[in-house]
Amino acid sequence: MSIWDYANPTRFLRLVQVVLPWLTGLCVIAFAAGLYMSFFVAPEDYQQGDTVRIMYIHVPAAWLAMMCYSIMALSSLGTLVWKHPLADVSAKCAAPIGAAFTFMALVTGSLWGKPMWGTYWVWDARLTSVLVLLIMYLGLMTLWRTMEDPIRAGKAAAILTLVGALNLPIIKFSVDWWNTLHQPASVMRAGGPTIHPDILWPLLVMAIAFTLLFFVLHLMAMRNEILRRRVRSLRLRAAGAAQPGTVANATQPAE
Amino acid sequence: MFQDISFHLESGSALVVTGANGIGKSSLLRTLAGLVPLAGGTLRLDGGEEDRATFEHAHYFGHQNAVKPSLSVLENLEFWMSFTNAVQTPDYEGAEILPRQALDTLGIAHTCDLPAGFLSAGQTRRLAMARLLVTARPVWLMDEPTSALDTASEKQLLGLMNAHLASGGMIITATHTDLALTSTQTLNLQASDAATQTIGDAFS
Amino acid sequence: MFQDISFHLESGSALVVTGANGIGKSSLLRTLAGLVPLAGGTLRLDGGEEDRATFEHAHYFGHQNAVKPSLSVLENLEFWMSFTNAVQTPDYEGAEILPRQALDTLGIAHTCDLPAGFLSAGQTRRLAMARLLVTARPVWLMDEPTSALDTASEKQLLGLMNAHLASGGMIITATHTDLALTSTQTLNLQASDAATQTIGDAFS
Amino acid sequence: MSSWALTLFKRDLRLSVRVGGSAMVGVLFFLAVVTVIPFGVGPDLNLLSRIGPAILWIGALLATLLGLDRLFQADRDDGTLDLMLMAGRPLELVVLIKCLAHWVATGLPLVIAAPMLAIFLNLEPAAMGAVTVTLLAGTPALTLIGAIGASLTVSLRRGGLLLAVLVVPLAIPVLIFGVSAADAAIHDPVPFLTPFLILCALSLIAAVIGPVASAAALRFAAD
Amino acid sequence: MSSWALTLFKRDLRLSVRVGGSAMVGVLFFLAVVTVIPFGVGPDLNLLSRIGPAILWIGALLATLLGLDRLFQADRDDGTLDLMLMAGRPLELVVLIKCLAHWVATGLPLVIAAPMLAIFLNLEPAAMGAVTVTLLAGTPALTLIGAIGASLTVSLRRGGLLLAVLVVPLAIPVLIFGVSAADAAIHDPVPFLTPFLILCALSLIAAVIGPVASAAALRFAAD
Ligand code: HEM
Ligand SMILES: Nc1ncnc2c1ncn2[C@@H]1O[C@H](COP(=O)(O)OP(=O)(O)OP(=O)(O)O)[C@@H](O)[C@H]1O
Ligand SMILES: Nc1ncnc2c1ncn2[C@@H]1O[C@H](COP(=O)(O)OP(=O)(O)OP(=O)(O)O)[C@@H](O)[C@H]1O
Ligand SMILES: [Mg+2]
Ligand SMILES: [Mg+2]
Repeated sequence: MSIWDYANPTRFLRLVQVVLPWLTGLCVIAFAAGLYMSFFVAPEDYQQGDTVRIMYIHVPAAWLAMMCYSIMALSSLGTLVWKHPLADVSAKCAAPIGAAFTFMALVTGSLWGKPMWGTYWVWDARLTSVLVLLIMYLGLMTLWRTMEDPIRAGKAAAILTLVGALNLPIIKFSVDWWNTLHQPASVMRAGGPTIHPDILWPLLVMAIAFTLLFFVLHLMAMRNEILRRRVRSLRLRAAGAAQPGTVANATQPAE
Repeated sequence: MFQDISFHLESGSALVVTGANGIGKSSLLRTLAGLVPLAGGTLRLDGGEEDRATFEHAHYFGHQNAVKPSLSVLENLEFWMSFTNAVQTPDYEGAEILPRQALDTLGIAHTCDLPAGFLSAGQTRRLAMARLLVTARPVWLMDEPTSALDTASEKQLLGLMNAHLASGGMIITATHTDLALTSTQTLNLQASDAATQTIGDAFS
Repeated sequence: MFQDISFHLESGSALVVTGANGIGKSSLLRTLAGLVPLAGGTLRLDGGEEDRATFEHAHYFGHQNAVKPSLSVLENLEFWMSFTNAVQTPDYEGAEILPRQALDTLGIAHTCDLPAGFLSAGQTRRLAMARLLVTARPVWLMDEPTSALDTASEKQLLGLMNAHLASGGMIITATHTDLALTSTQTLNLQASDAATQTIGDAFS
Repeated sequence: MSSWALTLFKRDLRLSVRVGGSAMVGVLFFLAVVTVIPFGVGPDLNLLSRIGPAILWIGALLATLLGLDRLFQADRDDGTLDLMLMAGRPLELVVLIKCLAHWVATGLPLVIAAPMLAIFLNLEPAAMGAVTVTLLAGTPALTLIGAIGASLTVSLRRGGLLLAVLVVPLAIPVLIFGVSAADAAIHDPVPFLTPFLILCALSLIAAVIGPVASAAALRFAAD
Repeated sequence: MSSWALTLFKRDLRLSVRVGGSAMVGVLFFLAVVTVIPFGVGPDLNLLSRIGPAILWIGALLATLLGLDRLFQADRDDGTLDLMLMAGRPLELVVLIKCLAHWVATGLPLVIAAPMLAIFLNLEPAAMGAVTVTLLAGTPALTLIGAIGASLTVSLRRGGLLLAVLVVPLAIPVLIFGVSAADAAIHDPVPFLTPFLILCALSLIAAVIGPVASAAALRFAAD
């Protein structure tokens, strides 16, 4: 069975109905395990104390923020190149979730930054890139909101998403340049590639839990969006349908 | 812009303004509606409310529908009902009807709760028309009222216009086609009146 | 949006599309003009240039005039003449005429150097019409071509349309009124064709 | 007046919140401006926190003025403005209510977003509060003054930039007193209340001049 | 291609010169932004000359992006866009030529005005030259990137702010390298040429991506 078989929204909805409960269950289990591990199993940092546990939320959220954009870029290709009818639904539904994860990464990062750097925010290259990513998410969401026709909005947003995807490396590169030019204020050296397994495992489990959370939310949002579009087309049809009836009415003299 | 135009209209009758393209029909109607200042001459409505301008006794039904696509059909109509001041004159006994009733009369009651953007051109035009029914004003100024309407809707519109005349209202309408109105007077604008003076401002 | 529409048009003849408001006449024309993607079905022009899309053989004369008010009448016309690619087919022997000549034919030669914003609605419409005369394309797609025109201009327009047919061109036009064209076929859109399928997309 | 005024207010609010409305866009533009400035000025937190109140005020000024172009133009484009002129309601009041609705839909979100954006500029809590309060007092003045520009440009198709150009000179006093009040709250020596009260007075003056002037301009725009 | 392309270019240039002098409006907005910032930041000349290049660049960025909203919308409103799609000319090229004409009419005046505005900000002659040269190299990129936003919002009645919001993130690299090149010319240690060449490269990239993306968006907008 290929993905094309799910081009039919009805079949897709049936699939969602089957898959969603299992996915939700897995997600809950993963979160239970991940939270337990990160709060009780993982050791405190000898410098940072308990605040290090923010990492188990912060890092997966940051990863997911980036993954969401990749999924949107892929879906946009689906809209423009393969003309898959669900692709723009997928892209539209991923945007708010991506924005939420980005926002979560920003908030947890800032909360972490206060004890670490003494300030909630520095214009560090990585943080700034995340902020720009947030603006891009919000811009896309606004574009979708301001266009009445979902198909047309989907195409416009797909173009913008792809142009954004092409641009993201350039933005990252230029922000790095900008920051090194001004001597980095960065302190974010805590992680590095040599992470102790005691930290790594909870992190990985949390990352899996976040990914599952994304898929659960995404599928639910897609289902809602499909239903919303059906309602819309039913209403559009309702507007047009009674036209013949009206003509019949009109033959009576209007008082 | 105009020279030597004068007419007198009884309540209960309609004035049909005709003339070639660009002769100034729309401009005449907009002047009567108070949207273009009167360069000279007088405009008087006998028996109108004293403290109100002439144009506040009139509904203007122009080329534009004044319909917001993102509001529902009913919301659109209710806004105009509450925002437009109703005006009564002794001769005019037209009744105001409720928004839903007006939509029903015009055959778009089923679209009540839909966003107005879902309507077709003809339906939108009818929604604009409903505005005239929910607030009573004795004078209707209508610029090519039948444009964009198909034959059936046109007939219905004429029915409503005749009903307005029957209840003592007045209609002034510009048109290119023949309208089957009950009691009409015709004002045919000619080139000598307008076109040659199109730019008759202080510099000529 | 449509179901089961099929027609075949010989060069030298016109297709008149009729139907109620909102049935889809304009949409049909825009589809033929390549402005709305074809959801299904085929569109073929025999004897057209191979490497050009069907819609590049057509002129579209819609509700909008594509006239810039701040450019002069001649500048407007000359731009479209140079920008639009002329296309020839074997059956069609319509000649291109010069901008001034076209304006003359349409009776607005005296406005040549005026900004197009000074023209009245009817005159602007004629300027838009002139565009079809200065670049030869065999197919004319016309959406309510006579709207906003007075009787005299309407006759003149029909003359031009008939001349286009006589030289082997095709016309597809949507209209609410009767047009006196020489050889016509009529396509009457019915509610069952369109209105009920207005949004027959993948989500229904 | 109550009934029609309330209907008008609710309608305008609805229009800006519904699909196709513009409530979100202003805040996003504000965010974009505040983000872009450090890219030019550099990431030096001391410098940023020094000019922070100014950045926030300038961002709010631009977001408000540039968001005003549709205030009357949407109504003119679809013929609503003609009918409003004929409706027999005092036009000054209509303008005032439309401004109020517009401010609630787009100005208030700016005020609410200001403290969050202040974090990026490393403002102290006191400064944050001061900027927010001054914006709350000052943005209505910006909307009301901007309404004059909006009605002047209503018949020109290119509102946006022209409107800002016309109105910026009028809005400079508001900016000056807004920023000084915010600065005063941060650096003790200068009293906060004096500039703040002047700012409030400016808002009140704008609430009179704005509607009167823009009602006059709208009447002319109709013909 | 030559003939029709030249006609199009001349037509667009004429239109922007005739219609309300859109070139002037852009420059005036630039002037307004540059004069407003000192009112906010305070009259400290050292500070101003330090952030001067940044102010000029941010002003030019905003003036360019906000002036782009009518690039395609005017043509769409009166049906010209439909006919352009049917004319049988490569749309990418049409977009590129329109952008070029728009830049000549509105971007070039900004570049020419920059040295004059630099005087207000107390910039040295060297800095003045550097800012002007970087603007000359960078504003075409802003116009071309902005064209994407303009074509995405072509069917919306309220282009202005939304366009800016959509495009600002994409324009950040241009801003960064523009300002760094200008700064580099002022403070010796950093080389000027590296960021300047990157800036030119960005303009070239934008000359490809911009027209392709916005032609695609315009095709979709037609239906
Ligand atoms: C608002 C502030 C912050 C933002 C937006 C942010 C953003 C990010 C992002 C995007 C990543 C993923 C990077 C990657 O995988 O390549 C990340 C990872 C990480 N962040 Fe933050 N961060 C913030 C604050 C902080 C703070 C205060 C700390 C603690 C000192 C911190 C520690 C880490 C660590 C340890 C990682 C994982 C290590 C790695 O993948 O390189 N972050 N952050
Ligand atoms: N805003 C304006 N500024 C200058 N002249 C105008 C303006 N509006 C209309 N005109 C001119 O006034 C004249 C009358 O125009 P008007 O629209 O009233 O004609 P009309 O009789 O309604 O024509 P139509 O049958 O085409 O609707 C025209 O010659 C037109 O050029
Ligand atoms: N952009 C659009 N999005 C969704 N529906 C549309 C759009 N444009 C038109 N429609 C719908 O398509 C249908 C056909 O519209 P169309 O304009 O083709 O009708 P028409 O036959 O030309 O009517 P008229 O006689 O009023 O010109 C209408 O029901 C309309 O609501
Ligand atoms: Mg008229
Ligand atoms: Mg039609």
